[in-house]
Amino acid sequence: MAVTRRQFMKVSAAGLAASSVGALGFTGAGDALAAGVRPFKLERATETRNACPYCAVACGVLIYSLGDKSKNAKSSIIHVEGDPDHPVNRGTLCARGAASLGYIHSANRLKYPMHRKPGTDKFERVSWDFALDRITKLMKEDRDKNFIAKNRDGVTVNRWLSTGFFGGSSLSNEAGYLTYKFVRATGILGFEDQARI
Amino acid sequence: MTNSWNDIKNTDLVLIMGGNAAEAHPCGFKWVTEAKANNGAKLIVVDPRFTRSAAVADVYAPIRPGTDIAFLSGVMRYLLANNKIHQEYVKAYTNASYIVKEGFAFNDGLFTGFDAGRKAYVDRSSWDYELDDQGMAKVDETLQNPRCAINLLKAHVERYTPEMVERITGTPKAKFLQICEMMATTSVPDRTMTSMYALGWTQHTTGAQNIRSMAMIQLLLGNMGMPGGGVNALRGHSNVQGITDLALLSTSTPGYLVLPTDRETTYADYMKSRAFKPLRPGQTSFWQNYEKFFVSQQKSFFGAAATKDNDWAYDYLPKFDTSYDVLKMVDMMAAGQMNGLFCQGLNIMLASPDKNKVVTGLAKLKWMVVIDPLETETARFWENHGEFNNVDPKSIQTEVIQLPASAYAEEEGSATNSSRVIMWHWKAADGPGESKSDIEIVSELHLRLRALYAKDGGAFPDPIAKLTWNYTRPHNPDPAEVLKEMNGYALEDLPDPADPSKVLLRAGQLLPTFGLMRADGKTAGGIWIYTGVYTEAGNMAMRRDAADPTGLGIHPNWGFSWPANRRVLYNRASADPDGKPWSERKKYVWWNGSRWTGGDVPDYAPTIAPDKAVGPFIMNQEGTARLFARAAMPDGPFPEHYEPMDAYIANPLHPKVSTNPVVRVFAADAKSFGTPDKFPLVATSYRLAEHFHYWTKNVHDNAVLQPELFVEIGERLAKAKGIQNGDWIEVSSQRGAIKAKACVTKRIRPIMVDGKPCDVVGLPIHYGFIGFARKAHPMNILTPSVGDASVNTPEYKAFLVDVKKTTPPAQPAVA
Amino acid sequence: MSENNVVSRYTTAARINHWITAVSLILLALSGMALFHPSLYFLTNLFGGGQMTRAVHPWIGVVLFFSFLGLFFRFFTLNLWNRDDTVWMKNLGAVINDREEGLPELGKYNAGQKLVFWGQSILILLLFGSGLVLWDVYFEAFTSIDQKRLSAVVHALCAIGAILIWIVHVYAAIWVKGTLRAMTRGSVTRGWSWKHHRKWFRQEVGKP
Amino acid sequence: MATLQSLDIRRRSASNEAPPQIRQNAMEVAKLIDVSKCIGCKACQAACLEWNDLKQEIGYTDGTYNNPTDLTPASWTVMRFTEYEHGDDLEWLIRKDGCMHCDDPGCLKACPAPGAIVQYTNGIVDFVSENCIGCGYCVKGCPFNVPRISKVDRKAYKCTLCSDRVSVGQAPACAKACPTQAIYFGSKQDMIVHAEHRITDLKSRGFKNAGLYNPPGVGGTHVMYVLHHADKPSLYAGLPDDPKISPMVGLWKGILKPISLAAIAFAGVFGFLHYITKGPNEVSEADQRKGDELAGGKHS
Repeated sequence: MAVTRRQFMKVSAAGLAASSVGALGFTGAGDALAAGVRPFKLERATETRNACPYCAVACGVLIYSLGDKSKNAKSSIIHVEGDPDHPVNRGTLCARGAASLGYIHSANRLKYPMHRKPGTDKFERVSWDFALDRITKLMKEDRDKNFIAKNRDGVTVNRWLSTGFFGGSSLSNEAGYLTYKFVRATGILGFEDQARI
Repeated sequence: MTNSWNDIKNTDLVLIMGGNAAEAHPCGFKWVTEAKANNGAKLIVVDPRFTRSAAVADVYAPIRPGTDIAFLSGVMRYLLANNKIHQEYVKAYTNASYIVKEGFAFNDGLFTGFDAGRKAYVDRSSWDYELDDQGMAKVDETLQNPRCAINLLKAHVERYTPEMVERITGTPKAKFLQICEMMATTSVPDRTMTSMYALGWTQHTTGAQNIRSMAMIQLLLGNMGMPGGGVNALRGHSNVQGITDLALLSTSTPGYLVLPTDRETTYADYMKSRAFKPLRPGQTSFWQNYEKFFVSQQKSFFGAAATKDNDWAYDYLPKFDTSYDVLKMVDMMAAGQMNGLFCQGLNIMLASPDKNKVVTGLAKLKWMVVIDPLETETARFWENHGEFNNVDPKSIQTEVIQLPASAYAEEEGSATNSSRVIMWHWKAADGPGESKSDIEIVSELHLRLRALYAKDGGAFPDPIAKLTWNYTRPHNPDPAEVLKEMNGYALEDLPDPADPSKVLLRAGQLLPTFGLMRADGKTAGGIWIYTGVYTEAGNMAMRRDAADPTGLGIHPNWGFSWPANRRVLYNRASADPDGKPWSERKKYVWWNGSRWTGGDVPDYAPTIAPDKAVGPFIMNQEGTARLFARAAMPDGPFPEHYEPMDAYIANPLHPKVSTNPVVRVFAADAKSFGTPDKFPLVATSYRLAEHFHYWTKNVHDNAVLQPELFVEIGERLAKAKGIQNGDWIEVSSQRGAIKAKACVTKRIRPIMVDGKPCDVVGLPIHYGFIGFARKAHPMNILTPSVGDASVNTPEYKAFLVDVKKTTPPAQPAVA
Repeated sequence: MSENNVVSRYTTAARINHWITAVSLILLALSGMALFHPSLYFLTNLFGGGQMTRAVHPWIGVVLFFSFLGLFFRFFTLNLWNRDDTVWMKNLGAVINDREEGLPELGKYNAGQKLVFWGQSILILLLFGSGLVLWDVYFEAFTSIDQKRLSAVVHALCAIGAILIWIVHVYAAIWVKGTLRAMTRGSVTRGWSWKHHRKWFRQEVGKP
Repeated sequence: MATLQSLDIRRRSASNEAPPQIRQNAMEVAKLIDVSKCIGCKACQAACLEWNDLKQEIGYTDGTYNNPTDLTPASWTVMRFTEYEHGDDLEWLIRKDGCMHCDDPGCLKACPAPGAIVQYTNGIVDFVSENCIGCGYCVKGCPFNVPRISKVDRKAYKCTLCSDRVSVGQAPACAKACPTQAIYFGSKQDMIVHAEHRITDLKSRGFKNAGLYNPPGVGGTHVMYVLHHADKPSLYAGLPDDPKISPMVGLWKGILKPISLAAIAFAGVFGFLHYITKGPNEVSEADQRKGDELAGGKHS
């Protein structure tokens, strides 16, 4: 085309002006130039510094939650994004970290202690007290029965082999340390985490 | 990681081999792209598949899974043959010049001392140096003695010619040599290479030796302790480093101390084998301090109950006869030798190899406790999910208790990343429903168990009854209080040894450094390497000063990097023996005439002058790094290529000893290995950028980004089998079979191995029958239950399979 | 045939059919123009806003298409071209100036009406076809974006054509007095018939 | 950064109203997508879904890494993976697809609903859902095949360049998340300068045709690519080599509009003039008589 875009627009504009006589007065100048940008949703959300739960880059994350932690506002997490101050990730996140809000609010999060009786095909909700008492009872039964104080050579070994403990690798150090103390004190040797696998 | 994520930006060459950083650690991989963009660095990727790391690499080379040692030994041969090593560094900082005992030899795939009956190197006495009458290792500074470690190494790797490398690994010779040349460019003092690896190296029967091979290359090139250098393990879980440090491992205690074995019948025996004396004059041999760390730890655990008289409660610790690692426990479960099991955030049903064996084992348990923030396959192993988990709940008598744990966002505490940096995180909201933090759950279990023993007595209750749990809120201790205990504190006033009239630390004060730990019971500290994280100055893990004064990515006031806030390990080696930086460009830590200085905390006693000739590798008895590993590895002082247990070919180097001779194979698994006549394809498992292990199939958006299990196969294989993109195919191994959709790709090309084309099959691990992603057969149905000879990490990365076209799986009636 | 002084021209069914078509066409023109030119966007208010206008326009189009199809089959034989039409067309100037005396006697439709008929037939067919291509709610998947772009141009051009023809059609009905009642009451006067469609009138008279 | 926050309107779909022309110096922003640094990790996709509260349906794999397989009303950006084999070499070209924020946006040109598409002075082209009528004309106007119409609410959706974030001085969610700085965000000028550095680096690594994709056919874009093969954009999953607003759309949304209205007006005016000059065409007495005669001599 010989006409440039600009010229073309001028021509169009002229034609338009000429042809829109009948429409004058109807073009709603009132709503004309307002355009709604979606409001920035974090404006006054509470920001909490945390670390991504997935890989061992352990990127810094900012967790935004509803409410200002005042007495009558229940915090609920609405957004997660990278912590720009964190020297390693510098605000970036990968596909897992960037979607971790979906982990926090996953419909598959566990909410209540559940109990599956032998031979049944379902979990039933139980109280924490029931669950914890039941577990410690089962532990004690097995430990008292199968604890090995001395090996065949008469050496004190104080070990318990018939119960094992697979620990998480996404626990905090403090949770890990307490787990270590709790488990080792019982004499369990079958004690592992994700590090080896 | 010996170095840090940020330090990668200082490098000139990145080798990603045995890992796939771009997909598994995208935000850490950022520092590779930074090095490329701002430092002119080149990126080499060696991988069986053309991965997303390879997509941005300067050079990509394919390799047959499980042959990394052949490749790396070939590199060592190239470097030594072409004299592309950092001579002065190798001579001063490694055991290159140490003279190895006459008895040591390597013949037909076996080192000396092999006991064929026990399948172990029972007698490793020859794997050591000639010692002089002082008990010091003999050396030949001229390197002329043929028994010098470096000369033995030369002889050992001589067999790994480029032709042999190509024959074993399938890497085309030209590509291999190109990579050798690129790596060789970093043997000069002002250039470094970094190695980034992950499970691609560890998950082999030769896993530890894979990494050792790389460490040796880095030593030959003079890249250890250097900015932009090192051997960097890119670890998997957010706090797997911390949990490893804390020894949630069968035979360890926190801080890389070791539990006693039942051969160490007394505390004295135990200590005797820990106190590593220097093997060269004047060396630090830092493990000489072992007892200080051990006693402080016992004081932390058992408080007043650990006394000198009861050998610091030595008998409160269980003694091990063998490693009760994951594979061993699964084997015991399957053999009906276990009654109870806890799974705290570990989905063992998918995470352990040979899923069918795992399920058999779980079904034989009397009870299982699952503590997790999410639904897992493990918690529901008894539930029928059609062909994805075809079990009969009625026949499974395992009692299961599932406890809801809160997640990271819902609790505060510290975690240690792959760079060993301990960082604090804060709580943003409560967890859902009645979920509780792991701290609270574990505390409740301990206190209730303790109460039961207090009430009823029972088997050896002492360690439970005496365990320190004197927290302000015992049922839900404050993490800060726990971190203080881990850091350690003085139990009594500590006098200054230089001036007894002065007190270094008052009773109750937090230890600023593990240097103050004592073996006399006057200090407590749960994990010595963390000492300094919480001092009288406050919680160092909370520090958030992102400043980087040197511009080298050290960030010294961000969190706390163990040990002693050191960011690059062995950094004394960044300076020459005279204490001057090897080059201005790679200046990191140096001697300023009176002390060691630089941007980082020196990995060295700060005031020992260079002329004292104390080696930089202070944790070793020699003060130098080991090209020859002595008896530290169960499968040899030098790495050697052995075929994976599912062996694709007979080992061309020594067909009679084709696979690693000292691998532990359980009797139950003896017949579980595949052979190439039935399973002619080499498979490897891997992770995808879109998913994290087995968690994110429970996250909607991640399920959107990779919704369904697929299997990657090359075009040649697809054509031969009549498979189109998106077809359902069956992948089978000696252990079982799965169905998955075919992803036919140009990114896997057949490679020539031992004269014939070898097709590789890629299997992502992330899918199961729980979650929002499409239900799938757990991929670990296929993997062999056998582990690395050193640490028993399962061989997920190299096994044999076959593929064929099939029909879609039947979807279970109930979703 | 006729009773009293008028001549029956359209049956009730034909008239209903016509008016459905007419109303549809007007609504289509209004809604179409509303979406065609920003100055006329205010017309969307007649249909309950932009979304509604966009939604109902194609449905009205469907009504129009089938309604017009009825008209087409009803009248297409009467609109076949003949020699007289050619003569009439050659004297269009005389027609416009209301000097039809010298022209041949006409059947039910003059050449102008026939052109309106065939013009609208072709344009409505094209509008319907291109409209389907643009009707993304149901037919998005069947055509490429380039085909949709072409259809948009065709649709717009045809619509303008159809509107212009419609203007001629309506103006003719207004200008030629006595025409309108053919479509309102179904009959025309004898004088009108004599003047405008004498041949048809003769046929009507000749019917038993 | 104040100018980045200015979201004054430069253009508005289907509007005769001229936007304010006084503020001319607003900083134009741009997102630079460096394909040579992209690892296809889909962090941008995840960040986009999360930030914009989009709930994309979970699909199936089609045997590629493309998931979702195409842009949808709830997936405003997707990675497109292309295995490009040449000789013995293989490249895995990974392109983040999504709205290019054209300087001369075809969608805006095609849109019939006033204010449903706006272009801010900073260059962002944004869909204003409340004004959208779901006609799909934007789809036809777009040279990059980007907008998608929701089956739920029949409104058009695409990348907003996170106009909500940019309006408060933040980078778009995808750019912030991108682990490797393959997505970079800033002023368009800065992005062009940065691209030049990247191109120099790529050329030093043997990509002699490396270049910037900022196609002039649409007046340049506010989402630009650094390509290793800028001579062949179509290698990257069909990125148009020389995108332009289709001439069809130009015709339809350009000259046709005034001409059509003029033609209609002309027809109306002509009829009116004809009527007032010629008067109505009426049946004369004589005609009436002759008609009656023909009908049988009856009188009215």
